[in-house]
Amino acid sequence: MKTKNFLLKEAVFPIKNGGSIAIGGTALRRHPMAALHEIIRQKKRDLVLFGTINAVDIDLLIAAGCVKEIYSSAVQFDNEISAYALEKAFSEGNIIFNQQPKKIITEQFRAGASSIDFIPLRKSEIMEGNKYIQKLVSPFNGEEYIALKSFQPDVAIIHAHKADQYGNVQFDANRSLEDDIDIFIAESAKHTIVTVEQIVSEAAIEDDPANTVLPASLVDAVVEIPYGAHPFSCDERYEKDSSHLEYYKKISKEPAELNKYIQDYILGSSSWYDYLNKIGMARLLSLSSRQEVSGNA
Amino acid sequence: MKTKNFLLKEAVFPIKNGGSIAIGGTALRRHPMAALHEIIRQKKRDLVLFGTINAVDIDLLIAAGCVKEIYSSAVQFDNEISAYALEKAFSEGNIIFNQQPKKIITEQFRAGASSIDFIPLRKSEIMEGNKYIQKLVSPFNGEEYIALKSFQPDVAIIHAHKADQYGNVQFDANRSLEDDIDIFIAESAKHTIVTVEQIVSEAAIEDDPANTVLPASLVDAVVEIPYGAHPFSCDERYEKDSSHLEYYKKISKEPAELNKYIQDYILGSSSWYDYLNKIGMARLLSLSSRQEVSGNA
Amino acid sequence: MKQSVNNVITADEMMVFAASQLFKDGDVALVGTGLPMIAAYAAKQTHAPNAVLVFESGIMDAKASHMASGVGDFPLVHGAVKTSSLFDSLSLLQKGTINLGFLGAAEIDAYGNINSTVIGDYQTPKVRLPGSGGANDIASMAERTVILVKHQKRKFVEKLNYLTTPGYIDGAGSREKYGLPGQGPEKVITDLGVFYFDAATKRMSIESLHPQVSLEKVIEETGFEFQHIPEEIPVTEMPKPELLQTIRDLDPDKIYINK
Amino acid sequence: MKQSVNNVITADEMMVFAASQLFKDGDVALVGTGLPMIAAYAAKQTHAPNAVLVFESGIMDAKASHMASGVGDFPLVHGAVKTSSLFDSLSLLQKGTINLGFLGAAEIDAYGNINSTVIGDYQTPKVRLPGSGGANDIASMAERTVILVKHQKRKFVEKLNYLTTPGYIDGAGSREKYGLPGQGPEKVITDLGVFYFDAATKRMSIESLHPQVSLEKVIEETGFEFQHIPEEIPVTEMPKPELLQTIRDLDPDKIYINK
Repeated sequence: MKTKNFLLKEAVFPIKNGGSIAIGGTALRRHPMAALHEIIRQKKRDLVLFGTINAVDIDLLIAAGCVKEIYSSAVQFDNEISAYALEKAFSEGNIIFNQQPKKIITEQFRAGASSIDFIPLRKSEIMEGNKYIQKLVSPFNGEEYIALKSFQPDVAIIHAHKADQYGNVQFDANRSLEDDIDIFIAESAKHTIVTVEQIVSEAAIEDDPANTVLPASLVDAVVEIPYGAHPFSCDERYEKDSSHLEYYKKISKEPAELNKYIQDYILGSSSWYDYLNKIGMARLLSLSSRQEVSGNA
Repeated sequence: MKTKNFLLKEAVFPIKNGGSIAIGGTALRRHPMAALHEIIRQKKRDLVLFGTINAVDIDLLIAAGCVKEIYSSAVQFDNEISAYALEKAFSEGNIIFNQQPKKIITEQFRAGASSIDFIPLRKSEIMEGNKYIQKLVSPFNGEEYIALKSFQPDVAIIHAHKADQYGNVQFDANRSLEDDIDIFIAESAKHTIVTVEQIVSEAAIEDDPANTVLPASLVDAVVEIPYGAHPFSCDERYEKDSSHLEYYKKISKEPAELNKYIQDYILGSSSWYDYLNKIGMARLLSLSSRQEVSGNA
Repeated sequence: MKQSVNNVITADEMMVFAASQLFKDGDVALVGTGLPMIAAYAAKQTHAPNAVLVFESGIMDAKASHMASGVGDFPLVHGAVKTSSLFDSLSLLQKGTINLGFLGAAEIDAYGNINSTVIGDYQTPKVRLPGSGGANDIASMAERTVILVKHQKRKFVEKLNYLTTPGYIDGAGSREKYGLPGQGPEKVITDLGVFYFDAATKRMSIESLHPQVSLEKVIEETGFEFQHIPEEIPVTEMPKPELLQTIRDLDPDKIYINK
Repeated sequence: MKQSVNNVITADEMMVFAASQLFKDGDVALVGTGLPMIAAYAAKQTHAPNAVLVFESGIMDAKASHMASGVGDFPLVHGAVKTSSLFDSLSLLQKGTINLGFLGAAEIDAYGNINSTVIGDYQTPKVRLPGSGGANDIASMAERTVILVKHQKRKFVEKLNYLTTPGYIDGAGSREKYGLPGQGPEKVITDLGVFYFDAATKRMSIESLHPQVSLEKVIEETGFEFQHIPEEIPVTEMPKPELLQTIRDLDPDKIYINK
């Protein structure tokens, strides 16, 4: 079987300027940050992004000038504060932000994953002006429904726990939380890139086939990237890096400082490992600890 | 929390003559046989049945005179031989059999589980004369799709491995095969009955919440019935009883013998345990064995 | 760092208590992180032990004794009867299984409509808000909803900058016209009082004010006129000391309340 | 009970061998139990190691070395890279991931259309057949399909009692008219020979006959006229002894072949 194990540079390379990308991860969990850094380094432009609940992931791509349009339920620091680069770009008219309720977005990814072009939903929306929603009359009972246009982006990128080199992807056993959405996201795209914490042997996958969430036939590239979701969490492997997230929130208010952040941490890093070195081992390892790390430990 | 643990008699009682019932299980796995025996004992009439791939389960209900109409992809002994009671009733015009491809049926259960009235599917069918399929034009790109009417039966009955008394239902860890269909089936109905091999404590459920497939809020009754799928298999707990299935195939060819079977095994059994006694412990336990059982052991 | 117990109740604690009282035993509630989560646990530990708490991330009926810092956090899993997905939990709204939901608001109008999209013009906003998240789904589909919001004039407005999430829209009959299955907001709970919606007009009215809160203060912080103000305004019921202690014990590190 | 190896190839073994030769390395095939499963494993163990075998029950890429007796049986799980659901495996057809599928037939016509519903009139049939199962989905959606069927006059008919599963329907252009995504049946493999469909008319034609099979016998057992019969009819290629042994080793208990 053909290996699909690529370097991050190679995996991200097929993304085209003006192309559409679905980004895995939800809220503060498992956004594929390493891959997004590489997209910024490769200076992709005019991207159309699809996501569920987004945060620093999309904000960074906006700040780096990669984004033309967004479909997401929110790009936020917390329930009350929008991400600043998004807010700035939006208010300056530099991006189009199509904000849609979460439920609608999850249905749109699911429909895309099933390769159907739309899906009906019980009417739950005031839908004026939303170009991804149309009225639809049931051919059976004549009642009115809403039709949601499916998301079928060019490329999807998700971050998972492990995969073999052929692209059979698994989550750890505690896989049940929001992960289904990541599977829908992965399956919705024409080309699917999966970054993983670990590349494992095919035998390890075969030991536990019930935990495989994506078979190789639906995956185009796998890349091993430890801590690949930092500063977000990766379930029980590591927690989110709250202090780095706070730091980002602080500096991203000032465009000049945000620009310096992108220079220092992304453009100025030759690889993801270079970035991890800047974060530092003590910090990274503390994220996996169940104990509070004291002082400068 | 309210207990939903009932006796089989009580659990099946709400089924009405003329009502519609979705039956869990696929091919030779996990049909809820004990519950179907009880339906026969309670002499329910004019039922409309929904299933995926069916066998002796539906054939017995037909032979006992409970059935008016069926939606299923097949009611068969194997890939080449239809179940005999079905064949006889159909040829005599006593039942309506709406036979539909499996994929369509799974989508119809899924749509029912989502409480939507129809679901579009890429055109894959010659659909003349199928009242559950209509043409539908996409409101987005104007292309033609087919719309499938969802299954939303009055009652669903599935057989699972375990549940607590409140109705939180789990499959064993190896839950991944066709089980998803049973979940869709369970969720499609207004009233859901789950028979299980074991009632377990709520603490046991909480130990492994990722394996819960149905939360209590979607379940109306749970009944503990060991070997409740016999003569079908229940995954790794016990294999199908091939010799009993062969026996049924043989006797069901003759209406008089089939009638005697129903008398002896179902109407003449005061409970499922009575039926199991007739099958015999040696046979039942051999179904859980990985070794061939020799002779009269 | 735990602080010693203080008998003076805070505004956050009043809101949590008032919200907890709206739980009925057996409610299936979709609960977000923050004050609603504390209220839900307090209700479950007291008068509504059979309430089922569903978290948006897919965790069902969690019994965590300490607070998680986010909806996807794993501490919540312990004691849960089911973990599934965001997709599954939101599907329960569509199925009509969820009968109680909680909403926050950046702006709210007299009909309980919510703006969480923009302050200023939609195309050229002054402030871009985080957006609807799942609020629209909850507001549209859950049988009953409760809105928790800080009572400030810039939030309680006559006209929203943008209608993100429907309350009663233009008044009585509007939800029916739009075909929204849920019954609309039942109460609004703020740091100043508890508010309901008049049956005939569906405009916000005063039910009770918290202890020490004056009508003048409430009117000053509200940008629209209430439909109904009782001649003698009731004072919001206070939690018994044990219940106040329960609420404080649920969030000893003040992650959500009194932060 | 294993029998000693016999060098005379049986009709089942010829069918399995011929079917196995249609696998291309890298094919993603939806495989049912029975002869197609043996053919698939034989191909995977020889010239198509990278073929991915998907079972309808949701088992992906199983590497079982002995045969399971049903599609849902657990022996198949060992060595699989993924187990999922009937729903998932059938969804792969809709997604276009499956590029090879196998079909059986109770009746087949010259255009490769299949009846698995009734013999006799639909409303008052003489024999009620088990029905389509997943065949219609495979026939409609899979890029390439292969039909395996015993060659008997009552099965190879001019006019089907009922069209359950579409082949080329009324001939060239019909599949396109009905909008069926798959390309239609590539070959028909029987115990007598291998058959293809003429490019212009889409009617069945003779490609090769198995050793010892006469043209007369084939014509006698076929209820319609072939579009094309080669002047000099090729004899179907025979498996090398090692491959024949591989096929026999896959089903030592003769569950599916030579039963």
